[in-house]
Amino acid sequence: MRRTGVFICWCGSNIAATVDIDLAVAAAKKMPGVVFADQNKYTCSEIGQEMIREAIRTHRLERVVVAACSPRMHENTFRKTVAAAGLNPYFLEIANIREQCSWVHKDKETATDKAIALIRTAVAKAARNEALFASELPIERRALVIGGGIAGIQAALDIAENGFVVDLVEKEPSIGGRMAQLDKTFPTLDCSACILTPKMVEVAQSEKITIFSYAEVEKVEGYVGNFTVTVRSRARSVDMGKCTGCGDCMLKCPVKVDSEFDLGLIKRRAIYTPFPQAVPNKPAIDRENCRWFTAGKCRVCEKVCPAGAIDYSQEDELRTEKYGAIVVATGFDPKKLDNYGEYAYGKHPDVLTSLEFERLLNASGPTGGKILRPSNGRPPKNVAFIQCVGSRDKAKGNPYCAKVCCMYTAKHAILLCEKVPGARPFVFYIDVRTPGKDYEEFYNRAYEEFGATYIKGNVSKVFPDGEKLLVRSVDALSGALVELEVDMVVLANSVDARAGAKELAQKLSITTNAYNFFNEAHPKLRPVETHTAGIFLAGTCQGPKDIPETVAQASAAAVKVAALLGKDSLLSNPTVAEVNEKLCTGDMSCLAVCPYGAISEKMLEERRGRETVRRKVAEVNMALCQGCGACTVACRPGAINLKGFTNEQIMAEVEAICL
Amino acid sequence: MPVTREGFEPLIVAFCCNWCSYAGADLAGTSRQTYPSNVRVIRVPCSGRVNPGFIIRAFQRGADGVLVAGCHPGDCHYHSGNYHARRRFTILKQMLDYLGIEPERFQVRWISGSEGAKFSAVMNELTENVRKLGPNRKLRDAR
Amino acid sequence: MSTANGKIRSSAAEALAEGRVTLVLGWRKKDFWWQSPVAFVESAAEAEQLTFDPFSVYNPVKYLLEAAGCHEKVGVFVKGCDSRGINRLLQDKRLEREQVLIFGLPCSGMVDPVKIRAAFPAPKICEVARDGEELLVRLSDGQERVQTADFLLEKCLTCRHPNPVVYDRLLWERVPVRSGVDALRFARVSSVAQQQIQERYAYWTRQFSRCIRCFACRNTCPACNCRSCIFDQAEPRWLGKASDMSDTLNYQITRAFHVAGRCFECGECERICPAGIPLQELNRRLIMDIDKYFGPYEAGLAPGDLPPLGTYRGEDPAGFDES
Amino acid sequence: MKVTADKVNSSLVKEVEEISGQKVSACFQCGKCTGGCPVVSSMDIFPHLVLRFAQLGLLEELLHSKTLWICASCQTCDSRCPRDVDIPKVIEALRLLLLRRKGGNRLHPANLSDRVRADAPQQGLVSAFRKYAK
Repeated sequence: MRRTGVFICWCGSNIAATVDIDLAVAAAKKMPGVVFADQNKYTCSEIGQEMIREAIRTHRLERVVVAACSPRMHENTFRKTVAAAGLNPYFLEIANIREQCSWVHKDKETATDKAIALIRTAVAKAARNEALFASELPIERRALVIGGGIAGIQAALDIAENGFVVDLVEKEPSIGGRMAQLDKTFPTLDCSACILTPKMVEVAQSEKITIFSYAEVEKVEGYVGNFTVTVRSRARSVDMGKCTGCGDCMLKCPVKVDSEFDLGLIKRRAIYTPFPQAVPNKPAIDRENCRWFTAGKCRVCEKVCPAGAIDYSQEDELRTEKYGAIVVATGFDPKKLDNYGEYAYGKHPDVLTSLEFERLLNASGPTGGKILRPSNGRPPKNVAFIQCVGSRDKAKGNPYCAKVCCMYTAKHAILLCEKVPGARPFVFYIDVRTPGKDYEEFYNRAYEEFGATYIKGNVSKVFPDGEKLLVRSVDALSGALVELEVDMVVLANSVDARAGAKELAQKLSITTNAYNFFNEAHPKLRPVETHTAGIFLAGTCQGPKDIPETVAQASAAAVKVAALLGKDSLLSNPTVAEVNEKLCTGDMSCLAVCPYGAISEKMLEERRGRETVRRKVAEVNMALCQGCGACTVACRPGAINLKGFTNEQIMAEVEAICL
Repeated sequence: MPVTREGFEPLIVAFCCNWCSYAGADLAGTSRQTYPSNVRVIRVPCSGRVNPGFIIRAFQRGADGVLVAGCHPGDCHYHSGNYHARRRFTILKQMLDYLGIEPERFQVRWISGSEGAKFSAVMNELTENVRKLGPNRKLRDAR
Repeated sequence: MSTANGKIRSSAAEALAEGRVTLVLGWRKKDFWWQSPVAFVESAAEAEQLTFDPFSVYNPVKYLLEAAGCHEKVGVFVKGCDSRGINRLLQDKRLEREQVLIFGLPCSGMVDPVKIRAAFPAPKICEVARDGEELLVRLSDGQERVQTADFLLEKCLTCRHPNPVVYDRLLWERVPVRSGVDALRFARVSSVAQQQIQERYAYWTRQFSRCIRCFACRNTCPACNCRSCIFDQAEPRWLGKASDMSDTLNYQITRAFHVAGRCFECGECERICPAGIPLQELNRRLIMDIDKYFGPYEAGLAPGDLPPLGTYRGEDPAGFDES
Repeated sequence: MKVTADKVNSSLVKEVEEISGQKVSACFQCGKCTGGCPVVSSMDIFPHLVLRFAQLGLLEELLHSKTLWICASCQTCDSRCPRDVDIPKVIEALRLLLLRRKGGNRLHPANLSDRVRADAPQQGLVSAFRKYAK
């Protein structure tokens, strides 16, 4: 039996009014192993803590039970107290006789009985407590940012600003992301490129940041402070060292394909940069379309390149690096409209998505910034903007609100009026949502100043009618049916998670919600962390949001990264799983239920008689294990145990609590 | 059973996960949502940590009702512990029922850290139901 | 001599003679007509002892745990049910596929000696042999022919996989699955489940009251393949030593739970139980619940799968009040 | 027309939901149903307003509306509704409410002779109740 001391707290009258403390102390003195029991008005006070330290010394206590408020309140306080007196902090147990006893029961007799039972339970557990030690883990002072949109750019810049080295991985040949595709930004109508490109250049010029464009994360291993990540850089077929970015190759390349950046509204070449301000401003050859790679002839780019930078023999490059922290900033995809035949998208050239319309507005876009109907190249007069296409639609789209459409549509309406004199925007909405600084005012301007007509009514169908488009709806407010002839329809299609988000989540062992947006660790209090320590989120990969929110989250993630990388070492949580190799069968049932990939197979060599035999057993990576204990139940022989909540401890608690 | 149930006070053992249900129990305390003192809580990190063996042992040693309380599905602090618990205890509960042991004595509930009122309501309900069932004699050992 | 015996003997002898295996697990006839226990054959000569008759019900798979440790490669004859035991061991990583040479024996069912004895109470039974669709019962005073189907074990009447699901060689033609198997499979479980709760309790405690905790059910079960069983551990003591109903229930509940989603219905637990406790009924109840709540699943078919209690789906229903 | 707490809490709304199996409260009046309805021009209460009226318990107005009898149950609205509300089912439920209400059950099971009750086919009985209930 361990020499146990019990300290029962009055908590003023909080406990003492409902629990007979004298009786409890007397009962505690009779519990197995208890050599000292006493009471205190406020055990958490300095006097109370000193009483504990003093008793540990004079009574040579080996275990300490404090019967007081919830362990969620003061467990750490009292762990420090016992540690100060030379005991292992995990020799402390708390009996929660306030929140779970005196505060919820009225009858003093039964409450006292229960308090005694809880103390008895804590004493029984404490007797089986073992010394636990947090181990120190080194930290790799380098961060990885996945995704080179505004979120990734901001996060990378802020981490670098804090003095840490950052690798920025971008799937496309250039960083910039969705924001680079936008024309102006609400509610200030700043030009998107004007505020984004300086940041892109800053990233390129930063000594701390390395851009890996045209690259993707292949494999992630390890844990907080010690991730090992393999990045695949796709063969660009252009020697980045030699290329000067003159662009001659792009002018001469004979192959034209739909530009992804301009959503197919114009063509790009097979050797290309996505857009003129690309960073790095060096092209890549799209091998799927390049004539040399598809037909085995051409090599025009090689001939015209003055720097001799074209290299058709390049291969994908795999690079493995260690990182202390990872920021995921992979952005979103605009919703595909396959389910929405009623809007005639794809059936009539003048039905556009918002992002396509955005490209029409943009000075470097396909029309040089003029709003022209794709069908006839003439400016439209009446334009219908349809909101919530695939959003707030649990039947065949996303049940959630895409958050940005109300505001960018107000912007589109304003820009339409500015660019096309006499044009008239009609906005079909379900609700207009404009929470945000200066947002409501901006929306107000769209109809007050610019004369946009807002109609509360989801468009039921768009009928192509010769040159025109007929839009059928109802104005739900007046009850009037709406039949509108327009020249252009703009669909505010919903925000989807990136295709491939699920796969990336699996690589990173982070979770996603039902719509493949990455889950934050807590929706309110840990909005940029994930459940996997050391991995943080920024931007729309976590859920729809606008640019200011994205940037704020990116900076927040960067601070979290900097705080992590700034530490000398990490202290691991000592209440982790532990394998008793003697009992372990090696069937790895534990591995199957471990959410952290903390369990692996290990080959054990042991002597059996004169022979050495090898057998498989489970092994726990203490840095990865978070201490949930799911493995302990999956393990039929009870070979894997959870320190701090061992089978022995919980069984002892059960036995004691039922007495 | 012909036992007089007058004055029978059941013992309820509740395994509460540290992150949701134990916090819910604490919240019941801070907001003074009373429930019978028959309920005694054992803190575990996660509902996925609760071994069916603990539950049987509680019944053996005289618990008249056992509750496992965890985070709501989707809210597990450890991603998936409560999902595993849900499978395990679905099986266990059906088995107890099949063996003729009143399934009402064994309950699994999802109680979040913000559901202090729910915690106390569940405890009231459980105590009342078990009180009606009378003492657990079927799994209890001889001691 | 039946061609079946000829085939298994020559297959075993050949594999042993060629040195492809150093041990073969099969069955041989023991002292009584109703006994064909597992045989361990280490030479081609010994292979002549092997027999496959209506009483080769014993599942040899559990012996592979030991055998595979001492021999580089072991030959094993398996019926449909036994073969699922191989997958059980593979899934549990207790065996590597290369360690065994599997001879698959499509099986049209094993005979229940109890039923034979009931049909022939008076005269001494000397031998029961299969003859086509019929059984030839040699008695001390003559012989009789009966329909095999009337004398099959309950587990064989409800068998969904009479043909081995994993093997290196199949020794003869596949046999058809018996018709009406699905309806019968859970018949016993359902009839108990329909009783009132007190009747169920009375039924099961009556059954379990005979349990002497000999652990034979555990020892024979290929799914109970832990190196060290929690029932044998002292700290914490998961199972008390007292022979009372409380600890018997504790044992039986825990045993059933440990094979939940892993039991492949070979029925060895029930066959071997000296007290005749219908353990397979409890196992089947768990299979029924797993099918109902987590989707149809049969253990021992795909060793690469995670068993139902090793995985989950977010949208799983709960078998309790989730409110 | 007036919205009152009594009307909003009316058990009839629950009845409509029960009969139709649809959640009336799910509708947020986007009007997509009305916009696409091929017979809307003959309706006095538009489809999206049928749902709104039901949400507010304005059932008397609905039960007296032409809309119930104009709706052709073509399901155009249902196929586009982002809230997954089967509006024709709701309208059918309103019709049923009206049908069931008219005159009460003239034929009550209790009034049937034992012989009829024992021998008459189930389906025949049910359709008889319906017929006479109108």
